[in-house]
Amino acid sequence: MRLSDILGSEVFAADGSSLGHVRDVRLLADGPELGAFGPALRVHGILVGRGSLGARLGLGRPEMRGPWLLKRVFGRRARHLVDWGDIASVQEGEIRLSATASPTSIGSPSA
Amino acid sequence: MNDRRELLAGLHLLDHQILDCDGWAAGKVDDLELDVAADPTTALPVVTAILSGAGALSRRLEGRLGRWVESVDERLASDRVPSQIAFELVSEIASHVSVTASRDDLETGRGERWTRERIVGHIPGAGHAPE
Amino acid sequence: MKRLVGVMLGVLTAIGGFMDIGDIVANSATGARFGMSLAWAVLLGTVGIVVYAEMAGRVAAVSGRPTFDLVRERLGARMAIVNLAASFFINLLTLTAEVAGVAIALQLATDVNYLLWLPLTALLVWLVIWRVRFTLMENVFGLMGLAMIVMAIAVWQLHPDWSQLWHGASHPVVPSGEGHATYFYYAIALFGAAMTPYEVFFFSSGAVEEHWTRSDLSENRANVFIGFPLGAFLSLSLMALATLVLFPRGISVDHLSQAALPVSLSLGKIGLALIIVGFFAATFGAALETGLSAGYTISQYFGWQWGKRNRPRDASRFHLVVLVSIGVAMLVALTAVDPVKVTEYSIVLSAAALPLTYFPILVVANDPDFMGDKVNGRFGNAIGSIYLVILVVVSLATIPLMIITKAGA
Amino acid sequence: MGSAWSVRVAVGALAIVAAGCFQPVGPARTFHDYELKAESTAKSARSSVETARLAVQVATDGDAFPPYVSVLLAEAESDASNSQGTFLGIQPPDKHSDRLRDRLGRLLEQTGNVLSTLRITARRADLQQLKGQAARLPALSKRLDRFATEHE
Repeated sequence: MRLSDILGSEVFAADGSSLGHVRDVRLLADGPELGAFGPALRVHGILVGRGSLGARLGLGRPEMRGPWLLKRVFGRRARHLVDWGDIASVQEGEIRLSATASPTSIGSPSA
Repeated sequence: MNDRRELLAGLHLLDHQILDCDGWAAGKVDDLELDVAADPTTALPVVTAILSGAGALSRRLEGRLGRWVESVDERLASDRVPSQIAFELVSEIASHVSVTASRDDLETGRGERWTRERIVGHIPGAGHAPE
Repeated sequence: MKRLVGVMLGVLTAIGGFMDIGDIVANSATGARFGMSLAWAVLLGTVGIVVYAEMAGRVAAVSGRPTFDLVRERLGARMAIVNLAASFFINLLTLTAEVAGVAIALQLATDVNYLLWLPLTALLVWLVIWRVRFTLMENVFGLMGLAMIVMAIAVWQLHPDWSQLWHGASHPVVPSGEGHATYFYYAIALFGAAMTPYEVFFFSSGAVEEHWTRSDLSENRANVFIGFPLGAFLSLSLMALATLVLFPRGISVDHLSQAALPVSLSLGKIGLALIIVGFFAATFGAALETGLSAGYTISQYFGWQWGKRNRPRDASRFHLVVLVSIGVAMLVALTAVDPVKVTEYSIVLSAAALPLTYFPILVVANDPDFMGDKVNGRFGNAIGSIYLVILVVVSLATIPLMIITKAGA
Repeated sequence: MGSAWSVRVAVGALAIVAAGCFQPVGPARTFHDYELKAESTAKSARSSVETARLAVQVATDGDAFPPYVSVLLAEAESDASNSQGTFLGIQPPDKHSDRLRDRLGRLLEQTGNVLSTLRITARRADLQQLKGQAARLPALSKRLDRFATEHE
């Protein structure tokens, strides 16, 4: 599987309702040792939301203090963090969550 | 080694510049290879390689343009498509992604090598820095 | 002298940006048609390019990342390739016009048809990129371009009614007999010429080629604050000359030769010689700028080794792109397309693509991951944001205006 | 946001632009249309005449090099002949327009003749003769200007 198979996919809850699209993928360096790199990066979760370019531009991060206008327009952050374990299937641009999934709400945009 | 324990793949890795052990530019992080079965204990996918070059890029461009680029790359390539850099070789993830190998030893270096050996290297003056 | 040499990157960038063949003719044509009533468009564009070139230069100095690298990283592969296609196409159009422009400057000095000069000029442009060190290139063409200051002297020698010139510039009205659409079409052409994207591609890449670091930030500011206003000053001088000499005679400017007429009238042979040298340097500088930018944009998008600070064989794909671009530009120019028309279209088309280039610069200049404590201040962000809005409006208005006015006819 | 979509928009825009600006002069359907085109032709012919006038002035005052003057005059001549060709190529819509065409046609003809004589003399760098031949320019310019004003 490639990262691009996940990014941009539409995410559906078990009841079929859409949560939005995958905006980014959360990695943690806690996997098996990989040569000079150290502990391998593992996929722990996906950030899901309806915002468009925002996540990609990094404008929603709190350390970005400006510009105000761009943060207003593009600063919308992804809404939910979904643990990888809550994903039931990944295929053809669609990700389905398991019935027990409980996406963490990330909160409203910070301006 | 990377500075942070936590990274966002899209923001901190994708489309970033790759530098080789001598500081030469060696392509962009066009995609990442994820191995779902590498870590059976937790079933979390492991990032095993950086994909770089036209073959990897084409999938992300989608549409007709993407398919065209992919088919051209497959025809031109003599080895594995798309070209990869194993994650073992990554030494640092900052604003650049640094690797420990030389660009000439990487699969991703074949385009640069080809252009140098077939075309640019034959033009007089190619071997001297401008004066 | 040392200080002067230190700002040559800015000077060359600005002269190549403000005074390329299309801009020379456009500025002169505007003066001949609208008097000084469009001076505001030049000033508006100048403030914009100063703000954004400073950001692009600062980002390049602090993080070592040139503009198109950021475009790719922040807009992503897909949006960036649209920008790349547009920028590269516009760049190639401009390069075509400039290669022809250098040849036309040579024609003015020799009366030998410019088509015969074309192969030689293309070869010269390529040789300079292939063999001449970046700083040397910058100093030679930047200093030669300064010969155009003769235009300001020519204005002064004509003993104009300064208050009338100033009034024309400070109280802009659309002259009778000209439509509003045409007036704003020319305003966009002047604004777009001041903010052509290849200026930031070239300037930021040049900063990396010259190994700028955090300690060169004052040099960055000096380059920006001296270079671009100088370009604007030359633009306005050219416009004033046309207002004083060509406007009252009902001359409409279509050729480089006509733009030089007021200087010849005012200062005689010495002035004429200097302005032809200046035209040569400016078009040559713009050819270098666009030729290199062709290589910079493509290489930075794909992450290839780029730049002329190393042996060409070590950046072979970059040099191949430059070589092929110059070759194609020469072949297109040989079909005798009117280089003035080509740049006019390329300026207006590039106005439509402006936001895609400047937006990522503004975003990254705010990112502490790249910039540390050198992120934009509030003031810079305020102006940057205002300009982004202007750029979006301009880019939306450009193509409709081009159609309504039949490209300013 | 897709690239295919954006590329399609860009290609469409370019096509419209190309169609909009590379069509040189449209047909004239009414006398008014025709008159507008006559006016702009007269203006551009006058611009060529004035350019030539200024070129001869700087040449005879010793303010310009012969190759430069020669380029100026050659361009003035070819501009004038282009606009003459374009104008004469437009179908006049009525009898009234025919008279306009005759009048401007004669003026353009004279302009073309004077400008080509000047170009030939300039190539030979004969300043005295250049000055004599240029003596017809001011009157020609005035007539073209009057024509343009009358048909504004």
